[in-house]
Amino acid sequence: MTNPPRELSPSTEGELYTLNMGPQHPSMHGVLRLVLQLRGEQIVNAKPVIGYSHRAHEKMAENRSALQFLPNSSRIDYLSGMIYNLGYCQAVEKILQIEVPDRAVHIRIIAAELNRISSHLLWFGTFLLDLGGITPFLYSFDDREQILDILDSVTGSRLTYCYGRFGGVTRDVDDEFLERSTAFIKLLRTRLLMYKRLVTDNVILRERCIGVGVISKDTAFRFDVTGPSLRASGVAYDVRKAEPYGGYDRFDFEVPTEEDGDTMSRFHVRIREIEQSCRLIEQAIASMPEGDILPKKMPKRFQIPKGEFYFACESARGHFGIYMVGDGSDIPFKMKLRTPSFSNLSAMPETLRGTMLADTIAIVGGIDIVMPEIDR
Amino acid sequence: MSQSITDYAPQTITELVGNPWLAMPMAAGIIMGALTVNVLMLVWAERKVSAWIQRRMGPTEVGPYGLLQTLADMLKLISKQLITPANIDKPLYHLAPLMAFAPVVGAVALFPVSRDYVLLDNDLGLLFVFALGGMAVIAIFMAGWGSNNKYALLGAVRSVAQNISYEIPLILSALSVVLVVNAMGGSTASGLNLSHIAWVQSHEHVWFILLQPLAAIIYFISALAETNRAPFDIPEAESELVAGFHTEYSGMRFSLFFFSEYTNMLIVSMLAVVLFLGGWDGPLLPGPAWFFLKSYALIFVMMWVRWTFPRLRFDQLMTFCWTVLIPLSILNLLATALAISVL
Amino acid sequence: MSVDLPTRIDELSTASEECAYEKVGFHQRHTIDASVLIDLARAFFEAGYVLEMITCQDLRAETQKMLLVYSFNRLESVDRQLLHLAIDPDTEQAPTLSMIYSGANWFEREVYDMYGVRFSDHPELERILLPEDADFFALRKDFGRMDEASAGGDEAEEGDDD
Amino acid sequence: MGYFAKLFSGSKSLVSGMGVTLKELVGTTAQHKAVTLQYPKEKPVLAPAYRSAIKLIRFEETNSHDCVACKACERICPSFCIKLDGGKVEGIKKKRVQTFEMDFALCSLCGLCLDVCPTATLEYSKAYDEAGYNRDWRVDLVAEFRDYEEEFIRKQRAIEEAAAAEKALKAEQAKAAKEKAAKAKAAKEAAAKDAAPKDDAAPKAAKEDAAPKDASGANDGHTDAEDKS
Amino acid sequence: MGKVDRKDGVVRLPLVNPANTPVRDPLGDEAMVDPAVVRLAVLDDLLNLGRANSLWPLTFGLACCAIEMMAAGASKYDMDRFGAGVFRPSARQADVMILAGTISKKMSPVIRQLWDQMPSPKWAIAMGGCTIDGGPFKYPNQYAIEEGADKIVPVDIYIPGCPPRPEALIAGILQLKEKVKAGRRFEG
Repeated sequence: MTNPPRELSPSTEGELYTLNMGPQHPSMHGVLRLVLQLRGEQIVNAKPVIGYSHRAHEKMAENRSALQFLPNSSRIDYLSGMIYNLGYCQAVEKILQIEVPDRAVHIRIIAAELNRISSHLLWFGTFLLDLGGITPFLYSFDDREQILDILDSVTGSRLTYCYGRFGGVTRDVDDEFLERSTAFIKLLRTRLLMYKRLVTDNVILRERCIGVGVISKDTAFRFDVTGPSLRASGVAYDVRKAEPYGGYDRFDFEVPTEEDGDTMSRFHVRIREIEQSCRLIEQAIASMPEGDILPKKMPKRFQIPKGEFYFACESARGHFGIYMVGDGSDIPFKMKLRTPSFSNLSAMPETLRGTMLADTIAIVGGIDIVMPEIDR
Repeated sequence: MSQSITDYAPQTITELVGNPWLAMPMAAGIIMGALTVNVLMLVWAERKVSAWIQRRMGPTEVGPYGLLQTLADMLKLISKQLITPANIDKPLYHLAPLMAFAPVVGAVALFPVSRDYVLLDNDLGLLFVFALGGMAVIAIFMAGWGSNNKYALLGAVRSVAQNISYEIPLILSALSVVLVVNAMGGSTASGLNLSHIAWVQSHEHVWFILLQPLAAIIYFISALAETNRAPFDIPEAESELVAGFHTEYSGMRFSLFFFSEYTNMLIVSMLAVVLFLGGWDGPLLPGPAWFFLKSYALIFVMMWVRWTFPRLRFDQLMTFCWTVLIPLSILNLLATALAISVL
Repeated sequence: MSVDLPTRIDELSTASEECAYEKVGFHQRHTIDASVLIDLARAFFEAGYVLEMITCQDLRAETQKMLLVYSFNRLESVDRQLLHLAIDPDTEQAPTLSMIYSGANWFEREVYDMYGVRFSDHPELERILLPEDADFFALRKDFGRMDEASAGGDEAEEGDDD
Repeated sequence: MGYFAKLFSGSKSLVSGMGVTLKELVGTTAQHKAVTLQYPKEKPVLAPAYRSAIKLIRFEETNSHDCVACKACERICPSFCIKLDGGKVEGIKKKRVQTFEMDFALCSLCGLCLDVCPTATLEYSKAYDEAGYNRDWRVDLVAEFRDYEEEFIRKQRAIEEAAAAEKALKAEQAKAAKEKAAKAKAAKEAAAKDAAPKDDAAPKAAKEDAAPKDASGANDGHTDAEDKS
Repeated sequence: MGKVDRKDGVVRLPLVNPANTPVRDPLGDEAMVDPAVVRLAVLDDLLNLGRANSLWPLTFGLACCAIEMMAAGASKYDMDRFGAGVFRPSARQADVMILAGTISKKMSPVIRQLWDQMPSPKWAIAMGGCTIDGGPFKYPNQYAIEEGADKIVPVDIYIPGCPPRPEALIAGILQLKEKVKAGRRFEG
């Protein structure tokens, strides 16, 4: 059952009016504000207004040592805090040329991929919530709770992990952690089948998603949309493949892509990515080496050498880049955080034009934004 | 069909009490009391059903099994500050909750809960119920227009379009039943009399859902839309329109909308029971028990549907009505008429 | 465009240097003038590069200039190219790229918001992260330094327990 | 695809969706599979790694913490949530913390203070459901140890004396060993005066033996924690 | 999930300023003479009981803590057990504002406006360090955030943590319940 993408051309009759959505609106994912110009229920112009959760991460980075920035890193995007936290560690390791022990590499991949799954599950839930389906939201939260439990048992936090340290991780994992992860993956696969029956096959959901909010390859290219939103447009770009970091090149995984670039494609890409993350975790567990979790030789102070550095990693939402400029002291001279949602959201005014009001919710929900990540 | 049916007339409250001036307030009292309890229970049930579907417990701490939860909610809503926003259309804004509230209370009186008793026996009962149901949309529109809020207005506009559209298949499917009733029940009583519709089914031992399955399904879907229940809860679409037409209402005024929503659910379910499920008809248990059992079972299905599906988009909702429900119900009506005239 | 990207870069840039990708995370760094920015960006666009980010460094303490940093990358196979563009301190202005790369729109707004660098011909150069009425540029080095903080904590405030 | 086929497949998907939710409903009601943790009645099991506000560890040897007020945690803390003060205490060599104030409302639970603590006397507490009417969440970490301070000083003095005695003994032994080695060396040198220079290996090995000993001896001086634990 | 420690030993932090005791019931302290006042007080108590058991939060998240707030509303923690699970998207129908997350300077006027839109009696819960006094984002001379929600709205309950666990939010709501039952007189 495939629908042709729906063509909605804005009619020219009738008065325009302005509708302000947010910053407090149930489906603005926190504090996004959309100023919409509407004709009837059709959107003529959409202007996202951001900055309502601007917390000055970049200014803080210039005011504290690189090590002290660690807790900030997981709060940039709290839904995939582990990926950001480890990504930041990896960036500093790259700059300081610190070798990470094998065991830590594997632990990091397991933790990051578990976190990616939890992020996608939360997206799944809130997306359905935006479309009015409340029950799938709670089911996905159940599953997510299990990931949080697993990660909690080794990191000690549920959401804003500060698990990574320059060179490794803070705490070694035990066999119970690995067993629980394996068991969870097994459970998740059955749950995904359930989600398929409850949600993916659902005719209402398909009608709401197919052909809605098409981001073409060209648009994605001009706005540098990355992550699942880009892969849904048919570009197999994943930083884990393009610029392998943190040991991802040792494992076998695919980059799922879809061709249509609509909300349904983004939906499918994320569901398929969950499966790939499961595969990665399984491989990392199967080949888990023994050894240290922190390197034997570590610099006493983490001084960022003079010069500029760029490090990219793949967060649950796309290409997360850290651009750091050092001046020889342990406080970075400058740190720019290139966050994926920022670019993804900037493509919204173009994507939303001509859609219905209800589609706005589906599209904005479908690209998966996290406001503090955009506002930093 | 069978022509041996004698005249059937249940006792109304006026006949029971004898004095119409006494009967009126009594009926009002009975209805208000029953409806209040009903709404309290339904809200509790809704929260429990949703909780169970979501593998939660729902309210458990206030009273046994959380039964007093909605009572606490009501107490709170009563004592809440009533905010009157600036720049509203005052008469409309203040009248709207009452307008939503009054018709649903009126409509309840017409339903025959058992073979022998009905509060109000009216030969045009079915029409009256639909007419009162149609007034709900006016209330919603008044609320949306009077609130001076764009979300409320959008909700109201959606609601008008939706309710007017879905009234067509709703009435058409009911009409098929009326045709059958008139064909089966003889000409002595009107096919629009609710007691009579139910009585014919119990008398003939055939529920009309068996004769009119398509009409029953169309009725149920349209009824969901008429009561603004998910997946047709477009007028209050929480994730789109904040709270839709009642965005600007607080405290008691908001609870009146709440009250009318849940009473509306009861009304459409009771109507479905009368039209398709044989009214009070059933073995062993007394009539009223069967009647309410069936009604609440239908309400449970409505809740079950609500907690399963995502919401339709507004234009899809209209497309669905005009391309699926209305053609099917017209076809069904024609087929019914044809069958009756042939037999 | 018939001319391939490397020659185009050679033509336009003032200085280019190869960088060790394994160490610094990008392949080449070019220093350019404001006048060639648009041409170069167009060359990148036509060669299939995306604009990853635009940011700025406040180097006024050392060189009296703001330094804009553009990062281009190719999605098919990684090839990260950094552009450095020092801005004339008198005008603090640079040309916009938003008509080539639509994503530059927000990046430039952010740079304006944080550093006060203006972009000529930008369609909507206004505050993006900070409040509209902010009277400062947050990431400038002379603003909001921790060591300048006035002494005196604001602890021990009473919560409202009425 | 035909109108009716679409209608049919659509309805089928709706029915299967309702099947899923019905199954869950029955699971919750009939099979008691609700996932809810009845929080105030049931308490969650916290993982050993669980992080909450930091606290001072009570060591068995001294029945007290081992904070030497070095302020490394105060310096590293990114959130400025630690304020501590301390100094010399009569009777023992070690410095001792007097006040250790930690503001839970500022803390981001990053754990950097645990990493830098030279005496490893910090750990996470397991408080997980703090809430209150007051905005002041400064926690006095030393509070629970105040009553034991005298006991600590007594015990610590004993430990230090024992350590000093041991050190003295060790030093003596080392001295003796050194003298012995020197004597042996002298003897060897004397013996090897005629023989060719082939005795390089032995002193080198001796030196290597001595080096780690020296390092651990230096450690003894300011961190007792490692020896004790 | 599932494994539950049933012992009741709750660890409390040793506070520097241990004033975190529940407010006393003002009605219980004073001797009431006027029977009319007593009757009114009984009604008041009843209403307070209703309010305490029906704390509908505003659907409103600011940052990280909002996710934990959602988790507290989801199946595992289920705030609905206490009647506090009805998240109302419209401020007009909400009773309690859970300030979950960092309050930026840009957001603070919006929060004040939302607070003013809520009908009395209303309460506010500051969830997480950021809303208590700026949390990890507070540093000398910072420009971005509001250091504490109580600079904007009157806060009733403070829940520390970064982010607090859902249990802590439920504990906060239970404490707020006690406060409401005790009959805080509302202003406005």
